[in-house]
Amino acid sequence: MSEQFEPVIVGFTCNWCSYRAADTAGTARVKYAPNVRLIRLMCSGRMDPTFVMKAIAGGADGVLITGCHPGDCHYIEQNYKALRRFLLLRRTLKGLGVAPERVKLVWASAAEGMKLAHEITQFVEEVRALGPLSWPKWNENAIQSEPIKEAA
Amino acid sequence: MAPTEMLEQQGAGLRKQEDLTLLHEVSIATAGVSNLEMCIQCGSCGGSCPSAADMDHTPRMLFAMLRAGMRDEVLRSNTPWVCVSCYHCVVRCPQNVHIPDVMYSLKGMAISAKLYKDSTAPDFAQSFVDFVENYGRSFEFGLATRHYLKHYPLRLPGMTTMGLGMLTSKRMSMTPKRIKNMDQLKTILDKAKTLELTS
Amino acid sequence: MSENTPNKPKIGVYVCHCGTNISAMVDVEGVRDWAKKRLGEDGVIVSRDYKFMCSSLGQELIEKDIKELGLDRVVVAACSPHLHEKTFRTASERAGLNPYLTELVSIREQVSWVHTDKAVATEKAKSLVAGTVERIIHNEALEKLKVPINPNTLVVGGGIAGIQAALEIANAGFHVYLVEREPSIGGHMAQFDKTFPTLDCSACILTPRMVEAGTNPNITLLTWSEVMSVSGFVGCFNVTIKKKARYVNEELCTGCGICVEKCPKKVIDDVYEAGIGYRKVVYTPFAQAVPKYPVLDRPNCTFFQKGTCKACEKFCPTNAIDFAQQDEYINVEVGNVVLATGYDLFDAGRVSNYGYGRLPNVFTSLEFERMCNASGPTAGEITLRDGKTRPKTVGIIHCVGSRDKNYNNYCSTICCMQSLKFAHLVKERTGADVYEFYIDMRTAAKSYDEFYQRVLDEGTLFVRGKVAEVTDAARVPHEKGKLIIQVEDTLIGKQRRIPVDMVLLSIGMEPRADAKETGKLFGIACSSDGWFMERHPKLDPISTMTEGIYIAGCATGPKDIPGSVSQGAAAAARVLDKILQKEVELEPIRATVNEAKCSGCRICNNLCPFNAISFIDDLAITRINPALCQGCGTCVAACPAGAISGTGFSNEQIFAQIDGILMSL
Amino acid sequence: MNEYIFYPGCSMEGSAKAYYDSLNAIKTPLNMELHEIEDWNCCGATEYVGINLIPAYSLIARNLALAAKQIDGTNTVMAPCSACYLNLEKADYYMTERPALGAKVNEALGAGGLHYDPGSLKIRHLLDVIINDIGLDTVKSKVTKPLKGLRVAPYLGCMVPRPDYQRRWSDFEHPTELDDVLKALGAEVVDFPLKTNCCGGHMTQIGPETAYELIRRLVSSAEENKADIMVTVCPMCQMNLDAYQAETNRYFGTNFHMPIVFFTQLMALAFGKDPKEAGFGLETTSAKNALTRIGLDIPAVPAGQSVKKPEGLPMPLRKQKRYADGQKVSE
Repeated sequence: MSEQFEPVIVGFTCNWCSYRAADTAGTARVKYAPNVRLIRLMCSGRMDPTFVMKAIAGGADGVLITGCHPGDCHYIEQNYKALRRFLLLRRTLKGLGVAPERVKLVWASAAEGMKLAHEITQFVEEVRALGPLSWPKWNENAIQSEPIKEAA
Repeated sequence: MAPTEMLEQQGAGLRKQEDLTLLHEVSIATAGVSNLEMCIQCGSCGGSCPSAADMDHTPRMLFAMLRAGMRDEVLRSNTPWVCVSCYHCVVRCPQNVHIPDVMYSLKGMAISAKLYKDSTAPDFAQSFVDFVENYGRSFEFGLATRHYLKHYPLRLPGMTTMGLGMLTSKRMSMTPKRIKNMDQLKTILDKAKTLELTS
Repeated sequence: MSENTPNKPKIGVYVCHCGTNISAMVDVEGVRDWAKKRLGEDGVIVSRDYKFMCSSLGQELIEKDIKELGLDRVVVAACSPHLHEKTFRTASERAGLNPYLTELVSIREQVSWVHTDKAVATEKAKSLVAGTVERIIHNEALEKLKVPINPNTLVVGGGIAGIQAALEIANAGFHVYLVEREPSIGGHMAQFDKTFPTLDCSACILTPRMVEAGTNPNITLLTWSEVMSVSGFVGCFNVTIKKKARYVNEELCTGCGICVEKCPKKVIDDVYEAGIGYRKVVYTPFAQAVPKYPVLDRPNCTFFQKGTCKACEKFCPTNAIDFAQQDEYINVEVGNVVLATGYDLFDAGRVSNYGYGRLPNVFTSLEFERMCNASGPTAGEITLRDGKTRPKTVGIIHCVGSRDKNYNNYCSTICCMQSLKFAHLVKERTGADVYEFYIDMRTAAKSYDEFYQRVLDEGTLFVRGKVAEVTDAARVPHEKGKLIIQVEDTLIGKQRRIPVDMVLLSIGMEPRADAKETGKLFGIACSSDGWFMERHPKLDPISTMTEGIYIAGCATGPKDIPGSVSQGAAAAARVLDKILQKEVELEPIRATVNEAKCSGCRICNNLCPFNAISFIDDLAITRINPALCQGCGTCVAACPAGAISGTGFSNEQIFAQIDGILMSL
Repeated sequence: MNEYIFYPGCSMEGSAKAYYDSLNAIKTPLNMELHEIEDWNCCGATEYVGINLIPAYSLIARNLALAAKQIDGTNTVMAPCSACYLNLEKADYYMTERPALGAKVNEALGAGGLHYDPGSLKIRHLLDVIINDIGLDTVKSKVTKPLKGLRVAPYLGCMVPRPDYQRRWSDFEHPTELDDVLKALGAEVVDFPLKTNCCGGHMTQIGPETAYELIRRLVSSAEENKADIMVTVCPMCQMNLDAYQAETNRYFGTNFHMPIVFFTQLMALAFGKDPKEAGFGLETTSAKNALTRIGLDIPAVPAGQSVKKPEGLPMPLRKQKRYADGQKVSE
């Protein structure tokens, strides 16, 4: 196919750092890839792995999880819990035959609009390189059902 | 003098756009992560340097000149050659700039651009390298004599006492040692010479 | 999705042009029509666009629809919720709709301002709208939580910031518990001699405030005390304070000072005298100490070591010495807390090339403050370490431990002015030649630069360059017996070696060694540098992420005295505002446990940094205290039984939003 | 038994013969076993890097690659020469810090059928292993002839304590490790302010005047501190201070006679080895006078500072915290 593949990516932000980083990027008119749609949570600690499964099963090619820098969490230390879950999640995905690189964790402070924009664009390229992820549409036993194995 | 020429004289990278990339160029050519871009011109390097007195520019000034893209002036400077690699500047630099490694890069650039003032240092380095590339080991006696003959012939008499002492006390051997697998080392170095840091 | 909800919702979608800010990159009309058409079956009964939704006319548009079309959900596609969420929620409220049934979609910051292809941008705008529409179907009407406020306040730290906060609150007629770790309030300011740039005597301006704090009936002064535990939440904190044994009975003690006088043992005072002076084992740190009662330093006391001496007891006219005294634990109930725990000083010994600790005549700024102070170990005489010789040349080094990746990255902000002050004092009192070694001169505050001018005028010799080393190794005869400051004078590009008699290190400020623990204790965070973190660095520098906990002074970052005082006052104002409201409204974004579903697995129990989660043993279930919960949602995500739900961010809401975002347009 | 992969370096067989001999003399008492790197090559000193970067690092890395082949029990490479130690250490560190460099170097090594994974070896200096592996107690226990009354100036030079990317030393500027070893030998260690200053490095070859001044600073400071002898851990330092001392005297019209020997030589003496075995007699500036002190039971020369209580203001407690996290605090 001639035209390049445009991945669909669902992003999660915390209310305090990374969502504000997106605001900062906007105010500064920093341009980045339009493939990511952000969902605001209060904290990256709210990040429930099933959100990711749901997004992937719902047709997303990648998921971006963002939060405050370690030590800067507005709920003191909940982003560490996000980190733990993220690592666990990547293993689970591997087990399901999904390239763990399809899920990325990015720390961005409210001031780091530039950084967030850069990370988003970069992640889009990474996922573009991985190609489309076509999973059976979401149903109760989607997890059990044999997933499409990916090359590499 | 035409204003443009005056501008030329004053230099400061106003001439060529490309010169404004000089700092980055040097940073990339340096072994580790140089942090050269981070210099805040505090002078802790120039203050620490044991041989600063003999430098035509302090390291700090050199970095400012790199920023200004003054390529020729920087590569002509004797500063990198006078650096004694004492690493005082590195550990005192508030921005962790890898100063001696930057100096090494500048030497390399100066040699390939043939822009050094005095050939003593480059020659010494070159003869050292020659021995290493032919024997795999450095050869103090050969090095010293060869170097002194070329650059300080008048000093040799004074030196001989010491030199002889060294020889009689077996602290210097007349003949160089050669490593066994010289061919391997040669191939490695030949390959290495075709490579350079680009990112 | 719609079948999930009993009666189909009536949703209004409003798309804002924001002048041309949005419409230039997003086909606003297109989004409007699409929303009605594509999302109609999900309940979108009306969708409109308007030039400026946030204008009063725009708001009235929404209010009108709510009243006339009976909308029960409102989605506004405009700018970031952090800007106008409140605006539109209040508008809905005016029209009788619960504010939490109105949501904002950011199609400006996240779409029009950051993308360059109108078609793509419009598509993204649509899916964001879709996501929020699907989400809002599951939104519930929420009520703000109301908590009564206990009018008492806890102020931690008796430095100038804490004193200021305590006085403002007390003078307004409310009670304050002022807790100080040291035997006396006063903090660092009590150690200084003069204050820049006015050069008025530090003690002269501070002690009246200390006395006020000590005598104000609304202030309970708890010195030689530390906060041990904090429970509860805004409006009703329960705090346990440890009152360390003074071994002096405060009822009986008159502060006559005979015990101090008679105590036979002297030890180095490395707190108040910064290690260059001595104090007795029974002591009041300084003459104007508040309170006046002395403290007995148990580890150094001969009686506690050998069981003999008791000189203090023998001579005390009122039998106030009490060797049997025990630590005392006090419980207090307060509604708000002000943390003004101050700062520590950088350990100059870490910069070994400056020789502090090895070269006798290298001093730290605090040592010098004490030396200058008339009540200090040299009675205000500026001398070398021998305590006699006057220096003829003095070098002052800026940025020691600051602006340096090897130590602290940040600028300590006060060191430039402090160094200039030192230069002036040295000149004034010894006539010595003074060198200032600086990287950048930072005198950016009212009448600070004027002071710099004055010091220039006094003939201080300025050298721009970060000092490389201070050494006693002479190279030439005239360096013998001197300290040599080796530096590149960056303004002439040459290395200089400047022999001096005395070196002053202007050491930077550091967060308290125990700042992190203190933060944990009160449920607030520290920045990566270790300073207490503000709710918002610019717009809310006084409050923290924990309701009812305020921060002031150097605990939030390096500051000068005016800065600390203003913050103390500001914190007090915030507290009074809370107190006068009598009750506080909290965002209703909270986690709640569905006790029927809770399996009592306790997985969530230790996830909460705000201690909002507690396990009810006899019911074998977990409960969450809504007033303590800050709504981060970590426990919600963790609950394997799905028993915990987070209002405002429930699984249903997020799932729906994901579906919406991924739906085919 | 403390085993090490051993990188001697060129000068050990030449100008630093005394270092080699004395090391051999003490390794048995200290229970050290050294496995020399098979067919090792020169580390390039400070010269090669200035000519051509990638070849320079490939030259060093060849040694690392060869050493890695010899990993068996220990993965610690021990180098007695400061410059060698630093070059090996830096190559290993930079190949990690700058993956681009690592890749190029391995590309070159590949041509010779070699490969090195940065980080797979620990590169340490002789003094480091003596202090931290063997330990001062062992050293003390082997002393049969304490160096009583010998005033020694401990001179480390530059390349051991700096840049010290792996944070192995107590301080960049005034590390105490060498002092501790010498004290363990019973010597009287002078507080030598220039203990980590520069000996002139290659300037003796390319700019002697610069070097002579640096040598003068060191020797005169040692003399002012009433040292009988200077002790070093680096062949280059020893060479410059010893062999060029006469030149320096001639240049400044001074009359220094400051013997400079390797710390291992004094260790060997203290362990009861005879001076020849300890590599004495090879130095250009004779250590004869200094040696006469050893063994003679004369009372220690009173040190510069008196012991009686200091009057005036107390000195600050000397903390030697060097790292932000405050770990590794030496008394």
